[in-house]
Parts: sequence; structure tokens; C-alpha cells
Amino acid sequence: MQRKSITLYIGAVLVSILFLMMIVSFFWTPYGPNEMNTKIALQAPSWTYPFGTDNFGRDIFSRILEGSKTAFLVGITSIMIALTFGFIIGGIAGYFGGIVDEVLMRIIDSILAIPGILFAIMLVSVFNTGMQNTILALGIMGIPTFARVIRSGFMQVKEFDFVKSSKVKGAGSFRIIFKHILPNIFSQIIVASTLFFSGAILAESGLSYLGLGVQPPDPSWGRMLSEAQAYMTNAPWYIGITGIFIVLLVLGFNMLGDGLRDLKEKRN
Amino acid sequence: MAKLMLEVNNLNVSIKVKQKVYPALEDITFKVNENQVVGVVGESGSGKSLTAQSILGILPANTEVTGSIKLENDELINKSSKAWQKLRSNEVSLIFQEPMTALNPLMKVGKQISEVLRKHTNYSNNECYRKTIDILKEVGLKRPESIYHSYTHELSGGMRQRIVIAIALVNNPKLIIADEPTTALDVTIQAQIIDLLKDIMKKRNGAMLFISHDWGVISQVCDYVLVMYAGKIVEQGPMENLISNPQHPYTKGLLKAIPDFKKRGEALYSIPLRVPALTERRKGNWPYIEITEENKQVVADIFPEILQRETKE
Amino acid sequence: MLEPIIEVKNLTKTYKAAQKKFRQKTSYIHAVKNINFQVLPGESFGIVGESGSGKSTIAHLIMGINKVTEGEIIFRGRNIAQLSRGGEREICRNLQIVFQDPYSSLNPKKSIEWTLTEPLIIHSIGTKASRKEKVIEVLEEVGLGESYLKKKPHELSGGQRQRIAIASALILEPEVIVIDEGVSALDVSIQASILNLLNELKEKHKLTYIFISHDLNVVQYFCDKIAVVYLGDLIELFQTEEFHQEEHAEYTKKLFNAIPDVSFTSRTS
Amino acid sequence: MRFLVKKLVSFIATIFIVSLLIFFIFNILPGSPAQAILGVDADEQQVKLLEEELGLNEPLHLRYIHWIIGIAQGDLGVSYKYGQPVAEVLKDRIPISFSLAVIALILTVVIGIPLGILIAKTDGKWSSIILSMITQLGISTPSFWLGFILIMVFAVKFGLFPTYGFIPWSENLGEALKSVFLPSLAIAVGNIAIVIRYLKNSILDQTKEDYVRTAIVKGLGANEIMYNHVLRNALLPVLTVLGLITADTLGGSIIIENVFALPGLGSLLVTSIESRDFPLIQSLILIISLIIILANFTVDLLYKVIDPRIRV
Repeated sequence: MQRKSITLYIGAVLVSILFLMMIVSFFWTPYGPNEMNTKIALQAPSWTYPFGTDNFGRDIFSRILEGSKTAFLVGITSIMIALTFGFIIGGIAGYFGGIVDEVLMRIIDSILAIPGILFAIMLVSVFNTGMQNTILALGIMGIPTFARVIRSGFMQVKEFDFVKSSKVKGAGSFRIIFKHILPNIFSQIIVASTLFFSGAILAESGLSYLGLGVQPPDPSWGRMLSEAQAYMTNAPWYIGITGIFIVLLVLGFNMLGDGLRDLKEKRN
Repeated sequence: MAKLMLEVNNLNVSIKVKQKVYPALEDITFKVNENQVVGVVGESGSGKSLTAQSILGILPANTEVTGSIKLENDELINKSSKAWQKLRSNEVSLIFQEPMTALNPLMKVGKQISEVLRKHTNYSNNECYRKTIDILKEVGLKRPESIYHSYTHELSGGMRQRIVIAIALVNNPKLIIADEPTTALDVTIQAQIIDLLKDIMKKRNGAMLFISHDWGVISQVCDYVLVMYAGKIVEQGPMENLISNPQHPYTKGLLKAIPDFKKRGEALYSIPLRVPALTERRKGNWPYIEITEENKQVVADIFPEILQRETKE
Repeated sequence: MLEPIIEVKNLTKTYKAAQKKFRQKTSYIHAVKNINFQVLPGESFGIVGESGSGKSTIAHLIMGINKVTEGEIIFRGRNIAQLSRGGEREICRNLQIVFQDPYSSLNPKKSIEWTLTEPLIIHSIGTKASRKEKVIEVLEEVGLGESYLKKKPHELSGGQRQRIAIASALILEPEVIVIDEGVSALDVSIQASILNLLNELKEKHKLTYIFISHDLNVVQYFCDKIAVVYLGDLIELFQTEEFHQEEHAEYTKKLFNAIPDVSFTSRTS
Repeated sequence: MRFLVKKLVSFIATIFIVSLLIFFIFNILPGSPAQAILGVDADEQQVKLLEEELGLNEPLHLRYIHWIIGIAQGDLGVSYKYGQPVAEVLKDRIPISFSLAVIALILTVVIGIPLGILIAKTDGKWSSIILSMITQLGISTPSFWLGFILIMVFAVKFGLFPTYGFIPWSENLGEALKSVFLPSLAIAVGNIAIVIRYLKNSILDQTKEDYVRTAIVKGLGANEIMYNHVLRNALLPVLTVLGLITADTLGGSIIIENVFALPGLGSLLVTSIESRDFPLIQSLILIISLIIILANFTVDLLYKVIDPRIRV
């Protein structure tokens, strides 16, 4: 029992720290994230440059701070897209059931057969690269997942006697969905969103690493990794530290999501 | 004098929740003789199932047990897990409530029964098979050979309960504990299972502890009965006496609350107290109800014990 | 002769069966078939049967939770079999249901006050203040008080939840309440108190009950008439009072003989 | 029999929907592929000519039908960039991606399942808490970054494996295995962690079931209960996860191939996107999806073998 709260606690702390970093980066970074100075290229971590410098002599710490904005922006906005459409599709399928459900879920399941990253790559290759298109691709990538979660939530709650009871008292669909079903699947949605957040960050960094995601001058940790790859042997800290930040953020959201799920199960 | 099979003395079980210890069973003392069916009856939360679990050594990890449970003079408390493995199904076995979930869905029924023999005896494969077929016949299943090769989902609820009974019986245990064995069944199937259990007990001279919340079922099957409330035995005695002439007001209340044809038109009696939750209990404070001036009379009407407690203090 | 308040004529419900073999013709499973009965006002009308008998299906059909395949349900002279509940406010008010499981019949996220106010809001009854008054009144009627308003279902015991479920059926002042295994999940003493409550309310509000149960003791105690259903058929319908005098169908005898009686005499016989 | 027919129908339906989806994403979204190939400076005449050459002036549904019929006959179209049939371009690359995926899957199963059982058995102890943190870490680590770390440690520092490139199986079996081992491991680590978590949770869930209590009351020992009763039941949901993991493995290989400079389908996909080689991209995505749908179909059939309850 204690262990479960440990997971939640660590997750929450990690996410809060990185979130704070992101907020700070709006007002302050130690150096300009795009300030180049080739004289000090590829310096090892020191008191002046805590995470060292990159091949153009830019301060890696400042660039990581700047990159956290992209990570959160991509995560949050793609969740909003995925959740909105996932809710509509999953809600319709789950609430009405029958043939509507069968057709929608057939399509959703088929899309789920394509690996998320491949689906995102496909969309980006048509939409073109860049921050907005990356967000759009990741958002669309998440729709099937959310549709499934929300559909199964609808199906489950719909069968409870309190929903039937409310129907019998004359409640309309709007009331049933927003007053009865939604409050009861809210925690499921939160958990799914948290876990999707980490998936979206992983996918973004993968896309950006391949050069198919966020493009300069927008900062991105994945992009930084692909630049760092060339200096793997003479500047291992560049690749190491950048990667650790991706891991920490993803880990934070994963643990937060798992912790929340355990908390929810414990309460039931 | 009938042979004594099970002797429970001053059994206390407490459960630890969030570092605090709460009494779940207090001072349980009773006996089961050979060829006797002892019933345990009570509301939810009375500790019926916990009593069964103590005798089988399957209490959850967060429990503490004191007192004594003797099966044919063999002390069961604090036995090692190896010793328990030898004991279970050889000496004592259990019939579960839910036939739907008590069987492994992925294993053939026959194997689930013969597995017990393979573990505890040196029978050859052939003998195990034959014994399994025999027990399937004994629990009233027709075409035992085809049942042997069935999976549980292919059987009806009543058949599954017969399989569960077969598993409990196959190794000839000395004591059988039946935990609400008919509660999940329809009334006509329930009647069949009750008849089966009575038959088997008669044939085998076995001893049985029969747990149920249903007075009707208890009165059909048992020779002797324990009435429990909030972890304590309120009253015990031979079936006939207890039903026709209950002594304890709580027992009287429970019996009066049962609806039937004869009580038509009159209001039913209902005990004005609810079973306290585990976390509301303090040791030595049974029946765990906070007594105030207003409720004192009500509580004392049902549990006159509280008056004695006060005079003692 | 009293006019029946509910009359069920040839009520049939079929489900499409899963096809057993490829290209087989679609077959239909009858959940209930050709059920006929009349319920008189002020009656407690019992429907008994084992699992799979279709007794709950009948309840759900009357309530409009499931769609009727064929037949009529006449309520106060009107056929309501094909009506959708949303459109027919009057019927919603007059026909209510109490479900079996006190744990799933209340929305766990909402307070008792919210749950009890909801029907009043749906039917636009009263003002905010008068609604609250009404809710408290109903709470007191089911033996609970104002102190329960702010509680959530998880803070209540099974018996208390069932009282809330009854209150929420009662608040629209219906004429008929269907009780679908409404006391089956409860311990005997709590069951007794709920049965007493139902009888009091019936007296006071001139209610009619359709009481669905598998517990024959409860039905014999509580109901004026008993309908026995088996595999979707109505086997027999009789006055409870006359149970011991009449000749009965084979299945009815088998069913009622199976009840374990709480008297010691039956054991030895 | 009915089960098989039903699954087969659903298999074909999935292929149909996926192919339709892929086709429409590439063909109805704005922008002419011909324009994209020739660049913004190309004049209209050139674009028209190329469109005709590529068959892009046909109606949409005909193009879809031609594409599907072509694929069924092994004709995947002609790559704009390479100027040769797509099938030809893929021929040498498929074995590389295939080896990568198969070794990654083997690693996942062989490491993941025993570890999952082990962790379930030690549940509640501190060691299991630490192990579950490690699996969290495994799931949260991007496989391509892990690839870098593996290269830095095992290839650069210790020189145990080549840093990049693929040595064909026909040339030297041992060297070939070495050349795909690190990338396979990089893909597998996350999936191993997923298998461990799922199996552990599934085992713990099953342990709470009544039939396990029956087994305890039968007097069986902990190992007998685990291997004769719990494990089979617990593996059922893990099977579904393995289907998903197959998809993940193929998805992961797209990125990993770029890290290790392996000339497989994944690196081809990235270069064809850069050169906007649409017939190639379209066919590649379809092929990868088909493999995954096939894997899921296999999982469905396996279910039937393991679970007698499935008769649907």
C-alpha cells in the first residue's frame, strides 16, 4: 500500500520540478539558448556551463530549459486534440452501442494496428514537418487510444443501475452523459491523459530526432539528440544529459499516471 | 460418546489495518464431533467466514491469531506452511460459495480433482483416474467419463458445485468446512445440493462445519448451531432447542425477522442495531456499540451482556 | 370490480441469438413470451422465478428500460409498450423502480441531496427551496433525516442505500413502484426493516407494487398475488392467501417445496 | 471453425480499412505529389506530364483499386527516387528489419516472462519495489537514446559490438548476430519492462481469484499453484500485450535503424519521406501494418489454443 503512494509521490515531484523549470525558462535562462560562440564549442560541464556546451558553443542547460517548453506544449496540446475527438467518437460508440459502435470500433481498432510512431510519421510526411504539424500528428495519433478508454468507460457506467434509474425518472441523454457518466469516468480520463502525455513526449523526441518533427529555431530535446549524435565520443555529456531529461519527464508522467490509477483502484 | 474431531478454544483473531489492531473474532469456543454437522449462522460481518479461514490456515497476512484449534488433538495454530499443505484436503477441506469462480477455467475438471490425489497419495495414474470417476459418481454426476474431460464453462452452476464438493471429498478428509455452499444457487438446485450433502455425511460419518446466513438451510442440514454477532458466539446449542426455544434475545430477533407466509399482515421484527464495522471495534468492548443514555435500553434488550459488564466495572 | 392499473397483454421479448454455425438462419431467443396479467391498484403483485426465468425482463419491459418486441402494456387505459420514456413525463412520474444492488443504484460521485433532487429538476417541479423541503420530507419518510443530505453513497450501509433508492423512487409521487429484487442483497434483519417500510409507504401513499424476487419466503410474506415464471413463460398466477388450498402446477409445487423451512419439523419429515 | 471464419473476416476487414486509410491520407490531402517531387519552381506543364506518367490523373477509386490489385500481385509501384520497382528496393532491406524485430521479440519474451514471474513472487518486498522502479525506467527510456548509450558503452568503450552497419547472415552468422544485437536490445528493453509489469500485475490479479484459494485448500505448494494454475491464466492478457509489442517493435525499429545506420525498412522510410517518394512511403507503411495485423491475427489464434472458453 505504501509502495503505491511512493510511485505517485515520485511522479508528482518529477513532473512539478520539470514544470517549474518550464515556467522559469519563460523569464530566465543562464545564457541565450541560441547564443553561438564557436570558441567555446563542446566544453565539458563546469561551474560556468553546468551541462557543458554544444558544437556551436551554445549553453546546453539553457537549451534544455528552452526545450522543456516544447515538450509541455506538445504534450498538452496533443492531449487536447486527442481527448476532444476521442471523447466524441468513444462517447458516441459507447453510449449508443449497436451498429454505430461496431463500425466505429472496427475503424479505431484498425488504426491501432498501425504503430503510433509510424502513424505519426505518415501524417507528418503528408502535413510536412514543424511544431504545429507535429502536434497535429500526435493528437490524431492519440484519438484511437482515448476513444477506446472513453468508450469502455461509457459502456461500463451505462450498465449501472443508477443510470437506468435516472433514465426511468425521465433524464435525457445530455443529463445522463454529463451528470452521470462523465463524473464517473473522469479519473479514468485523467489517468489515460497522464500516460498519453509521456507517450506523446517519446514520440515527439523520436520524430524530431529523425528530423521529421519540430524544426529549428524551435527548440526540441529530440532535435538536440540528433545533433549530439555526431559528437557521441568527444562530448558524451551532450547526448547523456539531454536524454536524461527526456527520461525524467516521461518517467514522471508514467509514475504519476500509474500512481493515480492505483489510487483509484484502491478507492474502489 | 461420539469421537471429538475439532475443538476450538478461546480463538481470537485480530486484523491490522493501518498499524492499528482490531478484534475480528473474540473467544470463539466450540466443538465438532464425528458424524455431526455444526452450523454457523450470522449476519454479514459476524465472522463466520473468518472462523472457517482460521481452521484452514488461510487467514490473510495482516491477522494475528491466539488460542487453540485442535483437529483430533493435533494443534493447528502456528503450524508451518509445509505441515499445512499435508493437512489440507487430507484432514480438512473446504467447499466454496461461488461455483463459478472456485474452479480453474483453463483446466479440465477431472484433472482438478485428480490433482489432489496426485499430490497427497502414491496412487498410479490409473488409480487416480478411477478414484476421480468414483467421486464424480458419488456427487451425483451422470456420465462421469465425459465430465472428466470437460471444462468448467461447459457445465451448469449446479454441476460445478458438485465438482467443488467432489474436490473437497476426494481425499476423505476428516473435517469438511462448507462456506455458504448453496447461497449462489437457485432454490431448486439448492435443494438438490442440500440433499446431496446430507446423503454424503450420512454415508461417510464425517464431520462438517456448515456456514450460512440462511436459517432455512441451516435448519435443514445441521445438528448443532452457533449464532455469531460481530466476531463472537452469541449462543450455541442443539438445532432443535435453539430454533424452538432460543435463549439469547439476538437469536430470537434474527428468527423473528425471517419473513414467511404465517407472518403475513403483521410487521416483521427488525433488530435495531447494525453489525459494527471492523474499524469501529475496540478489544474487550463487545458488542462494540457506544452506549449512551438514549440507546442503553435498546442495546440491553438485545445484548443483556452489557449490563453485566457495567456491574463488573 | 376494480379497474386494473396495469394490464400486460401477450408481452413478448426476443433477442437475436448468436449464430451457431456459419450461414445459419438467424434464430431468436425468447426472454419472455406471451405474458398476460393484470395488476389491481393497491396490490402487491409478486413475480417469482429462478435465474433465467425472465422475471427481471418483465420488470424492465414495464419500465421501458428494454424495448418490447410484441404485446401491450396498458397503464391506466393507455398502451405504453412502445413509448419512449423521455417523451412521456407523466408516465415517468407514475411508474418507478427500485433495483436490487444498493451499491450500484446510486451515483457514487453525487450527494444524496443531488440524487434526490434530480427527478424534481428533470420534471421542473417546485423552486429551489421547495425542492429541498420535499427532499427532506421524503428522507424522513424512509426513516432517515436531514443529516443525510450531504452524504455520499459510500458513507452509507446497504440498508441505508436501499432506503435512499426507495426515497428517490418515491419523490415523484408515483402510483406504481416496481421492486426488482429490492431486498435480496440484504441481511435478514435489514431486509425485515425494508419490507416494513415498504408496507408503511404503501398504506400511506396508496401505492401499487410489482415485486420481483427469487426469495419465495419474502414473496409469500409480502405479496397479495404471485405469478410464477419459468423459462420465459408465466406458469401460474394465484392469490397468496389461497396458496395452501389450491391445486398447483408441477413446477410451482417443485419450486415451493424446495424452500428450506425454518422449522425443525420439516427436517425430520 | 466458426471462430476461424470470424477472425479471418475481421483480419481481412482490418487490412481493408488500414489500406483505405493509408491510401486516403496520401491521396486526398491537399498538395500534388508531382508538385512535391518537382519542387515549387516547376511549371504546370511539367507537373501535368509527371502526373500522367505516375497515373495520378485517374479517378481516386480507380487508383486505389489499381494500387491494391498491384500489391496483391507483388507490384508495389515504382519509386520516384530510385526509378525502380518498390519491390526491388525493398528486397534487400526486409531481411535486416526482420532480423531486428525477431531478435528483439525473442529477447522480450525470454527475458520478460521469467522476470515477471520472479517479481510477482517477491511482491511486497523492497527488492520488488526497486525492480518495479527499474521497469518504470525501462518503459520511460526512448529506445534510440538507449541505443546511443549501448553504442557508447559496449561498442566504443569495450569494443564488443560494431558501432553501426549490418553484416549479412550469409557472410558470417556470428558477426551478423553481433551487428543486430545492440539495436535489438535497445528496442527490447522497453518492451521487456512492459511484459514484466503486465505479467506481474496479471499474476497478482489471478492470485486473488477463488480457484487459487481452492488450490491452496487442496494442499498444493506455492510452485504447484503458480505453474499449474496461475501462470496459464495470467499469460492470457499478456498475449494481447505481445501483439501490441510486435507493433511497437516494428515502430521502434524505424528509429533504431537510423541510430545504428542499418539499411532496413525504417531508414528507407525516413529517406523516402525526405525525398517525398510517395509510392514508396505508402507501400512501406502498408507492408509494416500488414505484418502487425498478421501478428495480431496469430495472437487471436493462439488464444483459441490456450483458452477453451473461446468458441465464439
